[in-house]
Amino acid sequence: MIDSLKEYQNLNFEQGRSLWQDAWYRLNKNKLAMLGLYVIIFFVVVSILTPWLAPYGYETQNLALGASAPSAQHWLGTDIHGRDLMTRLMYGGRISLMVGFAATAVSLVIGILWGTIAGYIGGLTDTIMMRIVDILYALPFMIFIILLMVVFGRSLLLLFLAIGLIEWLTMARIVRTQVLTLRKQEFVSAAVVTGLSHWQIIRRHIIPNVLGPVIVYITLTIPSVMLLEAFLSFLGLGIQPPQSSWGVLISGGVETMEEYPWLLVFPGLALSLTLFALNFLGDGLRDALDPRATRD
Amino acid sequence: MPNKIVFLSLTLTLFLSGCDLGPSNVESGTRDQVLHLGNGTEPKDLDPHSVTGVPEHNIISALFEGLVTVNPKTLAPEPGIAASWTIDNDGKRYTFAIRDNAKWSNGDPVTADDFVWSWKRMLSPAMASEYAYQLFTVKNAKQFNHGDIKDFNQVGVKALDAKTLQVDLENPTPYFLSLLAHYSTYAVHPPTILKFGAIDEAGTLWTRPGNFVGNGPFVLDDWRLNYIIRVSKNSLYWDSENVQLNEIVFYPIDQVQTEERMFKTGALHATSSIPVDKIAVYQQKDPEKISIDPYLGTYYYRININVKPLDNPNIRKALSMAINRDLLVSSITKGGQLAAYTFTPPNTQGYYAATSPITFDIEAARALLAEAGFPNGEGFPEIELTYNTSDGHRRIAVAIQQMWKDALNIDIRLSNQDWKVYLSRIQSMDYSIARAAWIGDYPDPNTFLDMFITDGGNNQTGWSSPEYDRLIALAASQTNQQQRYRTFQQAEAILMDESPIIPIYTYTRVLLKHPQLQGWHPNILDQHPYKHVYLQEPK
Amino acid sequence: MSLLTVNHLSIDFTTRDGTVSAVSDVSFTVDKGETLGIVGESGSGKSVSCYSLLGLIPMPPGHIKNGTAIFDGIDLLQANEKTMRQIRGKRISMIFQDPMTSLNPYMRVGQQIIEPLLQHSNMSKTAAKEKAIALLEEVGISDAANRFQQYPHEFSGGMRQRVVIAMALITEPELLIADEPTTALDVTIQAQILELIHELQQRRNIAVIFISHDLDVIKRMADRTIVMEKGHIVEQGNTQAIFDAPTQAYTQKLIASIPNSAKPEAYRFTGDQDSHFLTLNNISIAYGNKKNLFKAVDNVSLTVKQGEILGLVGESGCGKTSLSHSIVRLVDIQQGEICLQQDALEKLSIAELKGKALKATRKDIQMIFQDPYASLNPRMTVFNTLAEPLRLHGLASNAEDIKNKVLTLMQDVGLEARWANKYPHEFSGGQRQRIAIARALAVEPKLIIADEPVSALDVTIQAQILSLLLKLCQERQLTMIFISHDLAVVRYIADRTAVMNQGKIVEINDTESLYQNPSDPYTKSLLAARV
Amino acid sequence: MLRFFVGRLLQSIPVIFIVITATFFLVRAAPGGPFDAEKTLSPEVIERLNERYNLDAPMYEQYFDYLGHLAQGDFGPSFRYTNRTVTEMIYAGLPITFELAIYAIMIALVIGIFAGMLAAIKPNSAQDYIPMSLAMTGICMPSFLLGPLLVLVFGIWLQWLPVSGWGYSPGDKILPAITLGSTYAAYIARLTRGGMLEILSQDYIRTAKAKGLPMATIIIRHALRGGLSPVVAFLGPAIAGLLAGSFVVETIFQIPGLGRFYVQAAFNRDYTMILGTTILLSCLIVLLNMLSDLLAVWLNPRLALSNEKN
Repeated sequence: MIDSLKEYQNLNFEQGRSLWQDAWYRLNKNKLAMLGLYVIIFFVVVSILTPWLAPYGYETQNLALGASAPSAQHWLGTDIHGRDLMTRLMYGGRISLMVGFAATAVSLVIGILWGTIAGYIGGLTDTIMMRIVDILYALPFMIFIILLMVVFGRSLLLLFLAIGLIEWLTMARIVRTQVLTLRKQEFVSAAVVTGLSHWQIIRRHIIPNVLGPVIVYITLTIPSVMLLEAFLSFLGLGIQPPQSSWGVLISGGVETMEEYPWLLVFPGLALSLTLFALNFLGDGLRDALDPRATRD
Repeated sequence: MPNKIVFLSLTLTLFLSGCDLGPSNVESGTRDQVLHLGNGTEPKDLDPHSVTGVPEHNIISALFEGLVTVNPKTLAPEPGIAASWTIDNDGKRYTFAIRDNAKWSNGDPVTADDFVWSWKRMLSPAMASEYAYQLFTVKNAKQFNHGDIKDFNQVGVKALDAKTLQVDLENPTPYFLSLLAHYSTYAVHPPTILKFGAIDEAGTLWTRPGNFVGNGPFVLDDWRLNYIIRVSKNSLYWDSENVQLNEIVFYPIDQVQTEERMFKTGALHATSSIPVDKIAVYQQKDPEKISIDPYLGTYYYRININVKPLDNPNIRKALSMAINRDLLVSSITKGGQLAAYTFTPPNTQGYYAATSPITFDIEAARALLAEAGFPNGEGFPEIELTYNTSDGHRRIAVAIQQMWKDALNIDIRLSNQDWKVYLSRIQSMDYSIARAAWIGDYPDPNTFLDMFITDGGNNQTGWSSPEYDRLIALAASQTNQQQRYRTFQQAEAILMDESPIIPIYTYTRVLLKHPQLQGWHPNILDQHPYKHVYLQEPK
Repeated sequence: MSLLTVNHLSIDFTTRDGTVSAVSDVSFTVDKGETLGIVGESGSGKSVSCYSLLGLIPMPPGHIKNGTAIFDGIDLLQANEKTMRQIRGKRISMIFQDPMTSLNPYMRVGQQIIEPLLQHSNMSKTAAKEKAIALLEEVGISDAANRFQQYPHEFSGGMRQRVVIAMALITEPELLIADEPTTALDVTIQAQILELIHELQQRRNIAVIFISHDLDVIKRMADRTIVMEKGHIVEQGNTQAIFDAPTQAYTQKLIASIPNSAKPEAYRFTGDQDSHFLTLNNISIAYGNKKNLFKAVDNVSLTVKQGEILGLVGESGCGKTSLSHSIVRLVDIQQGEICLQQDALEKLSIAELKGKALKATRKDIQMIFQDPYASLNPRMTVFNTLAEPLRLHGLASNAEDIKNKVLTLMQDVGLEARWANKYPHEFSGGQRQRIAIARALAVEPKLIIADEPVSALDVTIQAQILSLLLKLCQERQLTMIFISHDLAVVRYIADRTAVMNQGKIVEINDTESLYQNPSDPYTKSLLAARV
Repeated sequence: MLRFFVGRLLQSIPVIFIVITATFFLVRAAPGGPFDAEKTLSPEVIERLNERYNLDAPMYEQYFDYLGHLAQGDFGPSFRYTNRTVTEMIYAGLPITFELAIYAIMIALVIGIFAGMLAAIKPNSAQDYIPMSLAMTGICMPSFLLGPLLVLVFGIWLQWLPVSGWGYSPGDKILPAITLGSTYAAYIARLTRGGMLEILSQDYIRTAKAKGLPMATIIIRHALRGGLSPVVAFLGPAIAGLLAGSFVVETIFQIPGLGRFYVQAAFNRDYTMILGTTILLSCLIVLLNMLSDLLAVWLNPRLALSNEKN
């Protein structure tokens, strides 16, 4: 035993393996998830490099040309204004990914905190917090957005906030139900006995254990957020032309899907690709974050 | 649980069954003379004195008829409820002889008093009729409507006897008869109105199926909110033997795509509009189904002249002249619209504007901009172009934004707004440049040009010119059409030279209609008196 | 000719880290009307081998390498699904360990009982119901006609197990496989159930395969016994013979590790007899609202001496857990006071502590929970689990220090240092309990409350943990309250023992004297119920 | 049991009250009034209209006035459709939207549960991946895309089904219902899979096997009821969501449902109509959540007991 102790201390490790290092290690073994990860990374890299990669300017028009099918000059064709679809897709990706991740992040933070606190404290606090969620659910969301816009003017930041403010509600509910079951677990009592403050317990023992379902929900949220952004743009809150986003491109493509199918197909593909990549990655992460999960 | 599943699947199969589509509306409709029309949005109401929009007009013109109606081809006034009329007192007195056989749909005769009563209703302040100004040409009508005169007898309309109506005008108004073809001047059935409320009470239940009484070729059968409005032939209509349609069904359809799909699958004989991108398709595949007609309307951009540097007319002109309107209509709007360099559409009842100072001339535009202190657009502030959310407006704005960028090297920020937000911003003059459109109420330049008199309700550019005001006022008093039109030309010249607005194109009416739809003649007001319309398989 | 003959049965399981052989080359026979006991510790393959007979092991990951199991001419391992369905529940039926989970909570017990009948015979529902009710009466469920309509959760543990038995017997099977049928039950109930099974078997002359980790139970029930370890049969033969003269080392070890002795002299309490280290005065704890108030602990008083191990014995629901939780402030007491002696003079009343003071005291009082599976955060490595309290109470100056302390702790409780980065699920039950103990010790507490620390463990492991606890207590002069339903265990470890029943302490005395001559009738019944 | 739901009802009263108040002021705060139109009205007309609808009164007065009418169950007149009351419009729209929602949820249930069960019975096989991938796409396929696609295929290319309407031509309810239901079908499929997988690993399933029951019986009689509890919990919010989110489908298919009224009202600043529909929807949400809880209790006998306890 002593020897093993010595030999162990020679191994270099600091605070011990964190859940995350460990998850990363396990994730690496999950091919599908890694594939998903690579796809996402690819999209992110492309959107970052877009200004250098894009073959045309996203606003450069060729009205005379108008909407043209994929060709040698325009691999993915052009839109009504004769703008290169590939270019617009790339620039659109920047916006969509940014909105998707940022807005989801907002909803994540609020949702987890709210849900955890409500679930952990329980009782009257829980009731009140959840009723507040109900109220927000019921408010006429469109009017709400329009007001936001009028009061704060138009900005991407506001867009993130607006979407986050809508999405966190469901998040909070999911988290809460999880926490309700978790806080009855013996290891939480054990933590209490050890003398951890409630906040420490929430941080170290509760939240790591709710991540699983939350991550799965996130992978569903990000794509729907990208589409929601399109609707907000419609209300005038979202991004403004000549800028574009996948959501906007898609909703535009729907209207001309008979005449110019490529205007729908390619943005659609981009979104579904992201969606599936995220989904695989999400399932992978969920398993990776659960040490017990048998990976299959 | 299991039986639950069974139950579910059963109900499902039940309502999935019966997928055999019977004869389409177009087929059955053509057989039974039932016209199915796409009609834009749900009408606010069917009271001729309280509504405004086009969809309302389409329905009301089936339910009522004015003293005068229009020729479906030329829009020239024709006898309606009034069999004939005389004009004397150098164009200031009209005397109408109402048909003996003009009846309300409940059998009551239509009398001159009905019109007096109806105009009183329409003009009475409490009614808050938005179209009241349509009768302001009538003596003292304006004063009465504004409450300066309480006694309606002082207003220039009276019934000489049951069937004779006499109208006195402030000025000789050449287009007065055209006004009488407008639904705001129609008569309503007093007893019916009074049965459901006071004379000047709007929004009562009298316009509901069953309650409704009208004097038009059709009567109201069925009205289902946001779904359909059905009217059927009115046998008591004075000219009913010439009415060939048995029914008209109006569909309020919010989405143009939906409307087009319904048309394509034979649910509609005609649509109220068409998705821009479908135009080319129809023109190629089945041109007989698409009709593109000139329309008395102008698509233009308003400029808020209180915003620097737009207070400088040269800059406004520069902006206007940098727009390649021909390219715009050919590759964006695609509906055969005409590039517009003046505000009044060409050939408005024979009126043509004088040659406009505005042309498509990038060089001149650059020069003007430089002159104004922004050579090659340098230092030009980023100004905002506001439009209400709509694919069409967006496309045009995007194109123009780029044209200005290319031609003048100035940056425009686009800002689309929800319809109501857009309106409130226009009205509070909280904009720099804003998309706008104007559809003429009656075929006369006045309906366009009197907009821009100082503080005109629809001016909303902050622009004002005493000379312009004077000319418009002058025109109103002129009886000679030539003189009058010349006055208008001078006025419009001023308008275009100052360019508080950027006319972009003259509307066309683009819609889909099946060849079965006969007697539906194109005209610039897009009015189609239904008694001339009939359905027949094309030869 | 025996009813069931199993030959060279071998079963593998494919897991993430390769194939493990769960059962290898197991052969045995069961004759009509006899009881075959299979004893072994968790992972010995005793259950797997029997489940395989009914094709109840999930395949994959499991698969049967070879072997035959001839039941009345049919090879159960080869037979197709259809034939198996004819046998399952009709000719061979099973009783499972946990009666709560093995009954469908969404279904009335009646339906569940008659299900096999309807499945295997064309008996009418009403007839089946009559038969079921009669059977329920027979297994000792009064008012069966009404109980028939109830849901499992409306039954107590023992009653549930009776239902399960009825369900197994209703088709009058020839062979009954009972997998740890009494492990989840209280002693007194256990006795009754075992008695019941015995009777029924006699009456109906059915063969029984009785699987258990509890040697006493096997000893009492089985005619012949098989001892299994790691998938192999270690020893088999006449039960009496095996228990009297075990030939194999493993069997001997098993038998040896049954706690049946008094507390070892070496560890007996030698401290100050009249110290009042922890005093509970008239503690009452109640749950629920005004309307239906449930008194879990009813006016209990007792004192714990510095350095002693106090046993707290009682059956489930007697309030022993509530009581212990109140001491660590997991539940609040409605009345009474809990005093912990700081030094000669100062006492502090735990129930009133708040904030910092409370946190400080938590350091002095630690708890070891019953279920080593639930009491460890599945997402924390051993290292982090142990480091957390150290950091929290500032017991280590720096990372290096923490590391050493953690490793020493692990050493003390007999965990290998190289496991520091493993997660709880990677350990066996015993090892987990060691982790839990290490966590409790980490903050160098004065008092440890151990709530059923060994009841979830195998005998041999149990023995190890018990001696570990004794050792640690002595080394560190710990005071401990040891809670258990198992009297043998308490007898082995406790200096004094308190017996709790329905929220009251019915008797408290030196452990031995309490065992030799119990005064309270309840204590007597408990002792009597021992197998 | 009963006390539990009475409690919930009491809780919902303040919720709805706050919703009313917030909405009342929100809509009035939003720019653009109900009467703004392309052609600007003369100030006289505006004045008259404001008088007619009591919009010239001070805000708090309007508020209490509205509450007063509300107390008598009067939602007031519509500001846009001058001869209609909000009550009347809701009465016209709600049944249709509700019918649509019911069909949609039925489709969602049938497809979702079936797919979910397939996946759960053979996890990590083609039988699992295919339906689940479909579910994924279903979840993220927005109805404004799915609707037109379905119409294009079944309405225009194959000419099997009408492209619009509600109860006018046979089968015109199918496409809308599918469009609306698909997303929820996808969610339900995932929930069912999860629930079933958990239940199938339970001991009592093993017991059922040991009784010699065939797999089908085990699934249907033993697993389904427990496996569906997550679905049931989802049902209440789902239907509420359907009602609120039906407007896209109603617009695409030209259905005179409440969802369309609701959004039009928001666009038209039809104050009373927005309020009316919002109130109605919030009540429905509360109600449906309670119903789904009830259903959950009915499905799970243990809950019933625990509720009586506390």
